Amino acid sequence: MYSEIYEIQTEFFEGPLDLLLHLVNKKRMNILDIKVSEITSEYLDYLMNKRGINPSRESDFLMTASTLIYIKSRSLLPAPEIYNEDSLEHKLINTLAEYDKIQKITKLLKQMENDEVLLWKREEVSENFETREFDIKEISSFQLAEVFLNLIKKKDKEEFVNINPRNYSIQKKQEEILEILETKGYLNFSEYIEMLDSAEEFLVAFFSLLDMVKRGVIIALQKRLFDTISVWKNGKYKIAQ
Amino acid sequence: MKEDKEFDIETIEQKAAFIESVLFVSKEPVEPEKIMTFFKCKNIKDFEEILSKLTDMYKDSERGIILKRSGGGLQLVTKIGMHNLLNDFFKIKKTSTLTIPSLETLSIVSYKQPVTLAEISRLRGVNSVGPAKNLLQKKLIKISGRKRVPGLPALYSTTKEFLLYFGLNDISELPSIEELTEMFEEKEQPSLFKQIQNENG
Amino acid sequence: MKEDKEFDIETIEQKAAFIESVLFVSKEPVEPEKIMTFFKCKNIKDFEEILSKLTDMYKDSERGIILKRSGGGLQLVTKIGMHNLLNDFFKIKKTSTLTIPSLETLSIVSYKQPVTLAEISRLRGVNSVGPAKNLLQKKLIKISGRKRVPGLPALYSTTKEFLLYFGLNDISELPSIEELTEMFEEKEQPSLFKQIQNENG
Repeated sequence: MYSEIYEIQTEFFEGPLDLLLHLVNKKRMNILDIKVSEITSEYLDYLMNKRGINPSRESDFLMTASTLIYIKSRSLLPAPEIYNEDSLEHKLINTLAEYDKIQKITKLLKQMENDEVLLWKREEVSENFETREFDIKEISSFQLAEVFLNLIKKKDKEEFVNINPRNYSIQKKQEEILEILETKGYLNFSEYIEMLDSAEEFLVAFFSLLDMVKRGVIIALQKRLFDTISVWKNGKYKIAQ
Repeated sequence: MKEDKEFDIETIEQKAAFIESVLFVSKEPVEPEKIMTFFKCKNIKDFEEILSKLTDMYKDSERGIILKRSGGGLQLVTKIGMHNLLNDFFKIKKTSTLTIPSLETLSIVSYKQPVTLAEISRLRGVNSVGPAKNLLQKKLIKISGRKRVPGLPALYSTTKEFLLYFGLNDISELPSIEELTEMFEEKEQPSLFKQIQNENG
Repeated sequence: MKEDKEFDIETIEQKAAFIESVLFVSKEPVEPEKIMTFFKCKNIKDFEEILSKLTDMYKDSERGIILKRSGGGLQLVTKIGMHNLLNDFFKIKKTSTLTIPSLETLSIVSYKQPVTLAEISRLRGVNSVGPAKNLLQKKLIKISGRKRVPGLPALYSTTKEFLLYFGLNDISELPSIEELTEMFEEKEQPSLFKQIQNENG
């Protein structure tokens, strides 16, 4: 089963190393014996005809092409570059040898994956398994980060729209709060601040509240930390004016 | 390497085995008719024979599960009397759950710490008192100081328990926003390979 | 009416039954140590005896599940060979899900961990942000630290889910590069690879 998929990959090259390895294997050469100049023309041929080239990776293929051409041109010079550890050719061949190893590991993982797929786990099949709760053990730190990224993206969009700056006065805010208390008799402060437009408005509202509590206009209660602040009009308070 | 040898469902024993594996992987009870159809078995008596074979098998003292027939169908459940033992066993690691609001709040605290509740609520767009309370109780966040602005609001940070939960050695091991953005910004180009996979797969 | 009589876990059979019910109700593999602690069993040999009793029991032809060790724990899974039948029965297609780019990236992480994204991209010869993101979302890799070089890039390692996904108990169960070479030798062309290995030591 894996070989099928693997075949597909060797026909359609994900990247330049993929193609190079294919060319080396085709020639039945030992990676370490490759004369880069010998496979350069074939590589370029592939690139010209776009045979099996992943279009989104074209720039990667071109980069390697320029390296190949450079190596080949050096080899044609009367005094070719000495083949040493630092030479471009040596580096390329080493990378290719590494890549060959990775291909082997990949084959193994593919086999292991296919073996595991054959074993079904408990409750693997269900028609309706949508849930809004996560088990905390099942959340990775990466998911946590994703949640945060989505939040700030959403917020960025919102704040883009919200561009009319306003000035808030404590006077006006107090009148607004009193009006709500007049009609409803009670104010849930947490719910109230949710409707506010900005942090600035929130601050003004909060100061207004503090000021009115201090002057005895209203009574504010908070049962415990984080609970909402419940606000009532103080019946005993007589408007001075 | 494992051989992918096909399992046969010819004998009564094999049919019983197949039913066990079906009930094992299924979250909901399975209708007996569905299994009968699959076996191309038209005779209820034959089918009942398989079921009674299963039922007998589960009676063995070393079995921990039994076959249950209810309105909805056939189902495997743990043996009667196991309930308290299982409760005790799983109490050792009782996993708590995080709701989406809590998760959002936690993500803000972990990236913006130290941060005030007002800032959390602003970023989430809704009042976040509830989730913050939940996280404090679970010891995933703590009050780490007070912001030097009027009202001296509490500043929240993540805890050691937070690191433990997410298997981090240090808060810096969280992916950075740059790294995340890079990962999510990159347009998924229509890889040739992927298309071929889909077509063949 | 049946009484909800408490189940005892004295005999080997009862202990086997209890383990079956524990594994039946838990979706993740259960660490053997946890069960031993619960049994107050200090002798591994005694415990192994119970496990082999269970293993034998699952060999019976009328059983559809087996006991498996995976991710360092015990787990019940369906018998090998049931796969196609279950696919047919549930009319679903359970297949492998990782693409070749993801598998390549995972190979690099599993053998070179901890490793940076830049190194992965270099080794694959193509930008590997996409596959890395996919693997992070699937929780098959995680950020395990930061490399102490300018920019403090994230270092990636495999996770417990990785072990579970590939049915490993421990990362050390992965064959060495030498063993791998032998595994694929027969099918491959005249050992390109062995010579490289010898020369590179």
